[in-house]
Amino acid sequence: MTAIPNVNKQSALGKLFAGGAFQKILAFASLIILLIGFSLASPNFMQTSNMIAILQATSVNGVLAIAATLVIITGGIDLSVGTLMTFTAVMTGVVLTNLGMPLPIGVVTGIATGAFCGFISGTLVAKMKIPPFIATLGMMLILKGLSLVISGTRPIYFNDTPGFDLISRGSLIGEVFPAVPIPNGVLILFLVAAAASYILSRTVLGRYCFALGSNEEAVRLSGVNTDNWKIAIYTLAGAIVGVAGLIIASRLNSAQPALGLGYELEAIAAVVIGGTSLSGGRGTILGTLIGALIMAVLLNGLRILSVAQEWQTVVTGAIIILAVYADNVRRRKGN
Amino acid sequence: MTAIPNVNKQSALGKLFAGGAFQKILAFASLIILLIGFSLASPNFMQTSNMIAILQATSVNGVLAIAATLVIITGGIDLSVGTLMTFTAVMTGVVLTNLGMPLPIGVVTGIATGAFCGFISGTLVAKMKIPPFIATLGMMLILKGLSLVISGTRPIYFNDTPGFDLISRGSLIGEVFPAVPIPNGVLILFLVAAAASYILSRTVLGRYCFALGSNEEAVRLSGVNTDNWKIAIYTLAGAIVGVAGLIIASRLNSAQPALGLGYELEAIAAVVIGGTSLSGGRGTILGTLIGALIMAVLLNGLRILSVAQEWQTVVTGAIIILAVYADNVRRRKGN
Amino acid sequence: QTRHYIPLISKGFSHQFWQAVKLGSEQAAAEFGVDVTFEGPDNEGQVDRQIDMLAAALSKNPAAIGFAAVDSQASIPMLRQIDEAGVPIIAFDSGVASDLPVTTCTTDNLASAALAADKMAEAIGGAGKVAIISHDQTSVTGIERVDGFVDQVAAKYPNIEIVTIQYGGGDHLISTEITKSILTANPDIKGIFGANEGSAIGVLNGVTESGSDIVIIGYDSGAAQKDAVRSGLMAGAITQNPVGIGYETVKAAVMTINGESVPKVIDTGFYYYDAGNMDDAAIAAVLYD
Amino acid sequence: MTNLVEMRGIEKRFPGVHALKNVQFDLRPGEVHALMGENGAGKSTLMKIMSGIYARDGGDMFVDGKPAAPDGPRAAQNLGIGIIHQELSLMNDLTAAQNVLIGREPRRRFGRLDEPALNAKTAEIFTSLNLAMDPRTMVSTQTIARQQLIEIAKALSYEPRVLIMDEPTAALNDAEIRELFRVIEKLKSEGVGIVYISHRMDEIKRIADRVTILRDGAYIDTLQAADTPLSKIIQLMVGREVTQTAPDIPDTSDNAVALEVRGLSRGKDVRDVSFNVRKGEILGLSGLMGAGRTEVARIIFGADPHDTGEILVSGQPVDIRSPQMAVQAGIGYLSEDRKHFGLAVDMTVRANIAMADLTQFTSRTGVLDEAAMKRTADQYINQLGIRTPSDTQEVRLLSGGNQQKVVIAKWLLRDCDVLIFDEPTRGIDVGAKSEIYALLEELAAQGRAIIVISSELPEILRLSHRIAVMCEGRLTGILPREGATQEEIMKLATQTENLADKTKETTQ
Ligand SMILES: Nc1ncnc2c1ncn2[C@@H]1O[C@H](COP(=O)(O)OP(=O)(O)OP(=O)(O)O)[C@@H](O)[C@H]1O
Ligand SMILES: Nc1ncnc2c1ncn2[C@@H]1O[C@H](COP(=O)(O)OP(=O)(O)OP(=O)(O)O)[C@@H](O)[C@H]1O
Ligand SMILES: [Mg+2]
Ligand SMILES: [Mg+2]
Repeated sequence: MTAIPNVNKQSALGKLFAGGAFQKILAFASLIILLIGFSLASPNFMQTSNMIAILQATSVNGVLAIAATLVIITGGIDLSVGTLMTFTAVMTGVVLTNLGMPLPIGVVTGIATGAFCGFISGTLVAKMKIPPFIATLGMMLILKGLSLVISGTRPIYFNDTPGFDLISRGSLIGEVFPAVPIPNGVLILFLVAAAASYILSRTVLGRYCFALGSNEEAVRLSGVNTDNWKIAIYTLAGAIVGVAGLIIASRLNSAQPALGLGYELEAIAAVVIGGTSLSGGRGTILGTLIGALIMAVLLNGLRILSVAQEWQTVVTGAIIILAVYADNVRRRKGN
Repeated sequence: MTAIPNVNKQSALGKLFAGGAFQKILAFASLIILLIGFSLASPNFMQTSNMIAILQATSVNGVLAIAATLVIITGGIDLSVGTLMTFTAVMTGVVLTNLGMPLPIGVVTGIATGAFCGFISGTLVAKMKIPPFIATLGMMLILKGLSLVISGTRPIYFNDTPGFDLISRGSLIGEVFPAVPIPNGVLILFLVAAAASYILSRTVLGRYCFALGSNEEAVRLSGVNTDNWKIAIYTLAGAIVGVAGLIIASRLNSAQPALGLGYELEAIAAVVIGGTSLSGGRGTILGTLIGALIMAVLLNGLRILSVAQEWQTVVTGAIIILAVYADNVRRRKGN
Repeated sequence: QTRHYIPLISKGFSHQFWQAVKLGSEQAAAEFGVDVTFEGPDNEGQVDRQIDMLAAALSKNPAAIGFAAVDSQASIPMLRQIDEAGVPIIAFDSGVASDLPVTTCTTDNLASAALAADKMAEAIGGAGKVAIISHDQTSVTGIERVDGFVDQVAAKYPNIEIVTIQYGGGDHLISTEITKSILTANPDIKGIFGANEGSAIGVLNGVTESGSDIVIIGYDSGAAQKDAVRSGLMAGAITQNPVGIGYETVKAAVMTINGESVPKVIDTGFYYYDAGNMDDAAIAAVLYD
Repeated sequence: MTNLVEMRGIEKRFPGVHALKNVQFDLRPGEVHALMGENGAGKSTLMKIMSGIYARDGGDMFVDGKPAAPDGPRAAQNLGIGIIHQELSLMNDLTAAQNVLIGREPRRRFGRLDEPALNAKTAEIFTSLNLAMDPRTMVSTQTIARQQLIEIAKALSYEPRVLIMDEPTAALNDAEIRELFRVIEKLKSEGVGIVYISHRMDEIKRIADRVTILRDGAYIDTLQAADTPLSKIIQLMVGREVTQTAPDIPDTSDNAVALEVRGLSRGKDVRDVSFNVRKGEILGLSGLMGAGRTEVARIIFGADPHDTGEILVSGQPVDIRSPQMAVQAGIGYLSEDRKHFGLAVDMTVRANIAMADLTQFTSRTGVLDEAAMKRTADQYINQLGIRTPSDTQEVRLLSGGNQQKVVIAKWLLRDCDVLIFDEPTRGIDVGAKSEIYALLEELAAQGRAIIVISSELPEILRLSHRIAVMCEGRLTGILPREGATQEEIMKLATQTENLADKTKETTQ
């Protein structure tokens, strides 16, 4: 056997979101079932405006989940995404509102802050050998406190920065195709997803992401500087969280320093529902996107049906378990 | 190397809390440093009444952390301990206050509810192969919702059950030794710890706890019914959470249905600070106790020093990371 | 002689409302020459955390303790312990089901929410569908603001239908998404009441993003809400006087320490403000950023 | 001629173990230098020091006559030193090619990967190894043997001047070993120095130029392989004489059937397999890599489900759906992959030995009897000669061979009527090997039915009363012991249904 059989050729889309096309379709089925179910239950559900509302509701959690996906594929976990998001928003607010800098500098600050904090988490994990759960739990608390300290425990408003709210609320797509006024926040989500997918499947960084999650010791024994790559991955994840910080700040036209706690579990849930393994080595961005959509559709649908809040929580918990269980069953059947 | 050196002989106490006596002492050092530091910083810190307040503040988180330790040693994780605690408290409230049953039945109900929910989590993990993170995340949401549903979103008070508040507030020890009025809640914590330690180091259940965390497949291929043992461990952990539910309900003389979220991370932090490995197979109850004490001392000390609340959060996060790092360093030196 | 130390244990910390209370307490502290600290649990459910905070506060030999109870009963044993230590307790924001506190500096949440209902009815013409978004369903403020609004509608406005009550945890973003869902589910809705700052801003955001123009009644102040009221996006909002609550609490504590008597209840009042009256001196004084 | 590598006075200590005591070693260009010693003698440790994974506690190392102290795998690679580790170290979620070239991926600009170049380069290496494998196959789908081949390809891809092979053939069959030796010859002719560690004594004669022997962490001697009889090497290794007598095989053809399988099938891996084992009989199960032997064993043991077929124990059909049920039916199975499926490596020797039958040490209240467990563990440590400082040593700190002995002890304790040994002597030294053979024979003599799966034909021929041979999931024949030869076995092992089918399958 010297000729390589061409069994693994992938479609362009398949290539973009490479790595286990099968399992993505599984989570996709859950999503479709939910969509059909809610459409039947309420005539108000299947409207363009509501679909856009769902997409918009996905944007923040989706971007956070993408960041979490990168870290989870390396076999780590990131509990700090929620409060880091808030921290980057606060830093953007300080630069734009308190210091009165122009918009682009604010954007760069937000993303750079995220990257810097990701760098610190990565260093704690890689160099100081703190388990990711603890390193990011610590960072979660530190950042939560620092957001309050830096903002003086008050929201920072972006009223002096005209156009800031357009980052998430405007619609570049809507300007071209008025029929689908998809807000920029959603556009950013898809751009981040495409970029992260590309990085995962096509670059060295992505390769080491999977390799580290698969068998870190083996990578190290191959002479690779695993520490540096790991730090790079956490840094990238941090930068992506910075993007989420911009989206939420723009949507609320303010940096709310008390926000963010609890977002990390939601992001991780989206990642796992999307088929990424918490033990590392396997995962896709497309799956994560679908996972985030499942969560958003679920909440939106339950709210539209005016299900009592306490039952919403119960149902959400049950669906998270069911979605992962269905995934398991179908994967076992598939093999 | 033919003579077998007797390096592993353990003291009686060491035996009780078997499994890495060394690392426990490490976390212990952090605790001592904190105690000394705060004593020097504030004369108000080292008072009997404050020490008892710290112990009392440890009781709930300590019991939860013990439950989490069992699950974590099997290589799992339990995110539902906080809301399960609340759920057991609510169930106790329903039985005692709404149904007017006598106290012992309420106590049994609380613990049985915990065991039952643990049984369900265990079944999800063992039989349905849901990753523990997701199974218990789902349970966390379900139980949070159910607590609100069952209680009608209002606290249930135990005013009609005289003596209920003595479960945690009375002091059996104080009656015998009036100089050390250690509250019963703290006594219960130590009893639960002793029992859990004994189970871990001396019984089959404990042995399989470590074995599952070390290499589950190897245990299965040894002809052991790993599923059932795993379910048993989750059930035991649930029962222990039920005890925490009783302590907190007694302490508040009420079941507060909205409580509980966030307690799981604190419990897990205590476990890890105490030297238990999140990848399973290693851990001690004594370590967990010390971990929980470190967290309680830290918070109490910072409050006594009147550190601003936002900075308290920052310092707590930093100390969690530092404690685990110090542990790492000393363990590496030890080897 | 050392300065008196008065710790304030509140129900929350990072919300603007509590920050305003903190501000008021600090103003009074500066005025009366005492030291204050201000802390509270992360969210308004953590009764046990409050008790731990009280215990730590007691260890610091305070001259008096200010306390906003998450639960009106659960902390009574701890308060009794404080009382036995001879430390006077000043309750603020919400009361304690006991006569241990020397006084209670509070506002009537039920009545304030009833006023919000009146204003809502006025704005939508006394008929139509409305919804409530509150911060949480277990805290005293959450419960009373919803109950006050619902009871008032039931009592006085038979033609108004409350289609749904949902809870966003005071989280601006979650409240935004909830608002949009409500608008989708009830295209003919006339108004939404947001029962605290986060909820109100969420409603405002959701309505703006949906391009709807329904009536919004808010609660609390804060820069964004003030702007929205001024610009007319929000019909108006209820505000309590949190700065006043903080101030009165510390003042009452100082008076008690000095052996002066204080009334059993100090009502700091609540106000409805809209674009028309918000620059009045009396109103502007109780609004905060 | 200067030595490629020279090591002098090497010292290494682990907690409780003095692993290397004043050890010397040298390697010349173009030679194969075999490093021999019993399990735990320190071979792997010495090589890990040479390849920069462990730091030495004392002694000197020279590469090309210059002092060297590689402080990591990368530094060793820069010195031209490559190593194939005893334990597989692959990334299971990556493809073969991604594993082979990890750390040296062909890149385009901006860190983008050149996947076609990666696959082409790997395919080239595979071709030079005569290995039929798509570079894009996932490592996790491959058997241990094929994973080992990937590991070898990876080491070769560095084009090292010094290549350390730590038991590279432990998982390979004869054809693959021949292929590997061909590659070794080629490397030799290119001037590469090769350190070769193996417990298969016959290989030493076939390829080694010199032999260095370690015993208990101490240097014993270096000899010319050609001039030294194997018995001498073995004697130096174990410090005493080892007699290798061919046993007489009792006639078991009239004994009752202990285990019978009829028409066992599972997908393409196992197709219509039927055989039986009698009490007191050792049935050898032979075949090439991937023939399905492990799969048959796992099905019988209930570790994997099957599509059709029947399993009978002592003539009674049993429904085995989990290992627990198999053990209850009196069937035990020792996996070929002890690290993953045999041991809880973070736990102690004692705990591992007791694992399979904890009930034996449990009171009615569920309390464990540590003293009894210690007695039992110590008994097996003595009986099997497990080299460990004590029964409370963690298993991960034992050498590979000693770990295998712990697994065997575990199943001896369980006292099953039918025992399936999957590659029981993989990675076990000669001394221990003959002990294990004796053990198997004793177990059979006690009336137990034994199935031994082995890729070493001499082992199969020595042990088995009958030899079953598999090929591509089918049982192609059962040979009686008398007159069975390696050639006959190989003939059955390559009896494929048709050739086209075969090439299709192996490329997957
Ligand atoms: N990391 C470690 N920590 C403690 N002891 C170790 C460690 N690695 C090896 N040892 C011990 O050092 C000794 C030498 O082990 P080594 O793995 O070098 O043996 P080996 O000759 O390769 O044996 P085998 O043929 O079984 O592979 C053994 O007693 C082993 O238990
Ligand atoms: N984890 C796996 N995933 C997919 N296929 C597998 C896996 N393990 C084995 N196979 C396939 O199953 C078939 C039987 O393999 P098995 O391991 O039973 O063979 P074997 O005769 O024991 O060979 P070996 O000597 O390699 O152990 C082979 O075609 C092999 O490629
Ligand atoms: Mg070795
Ligand atoms: Mg096999």
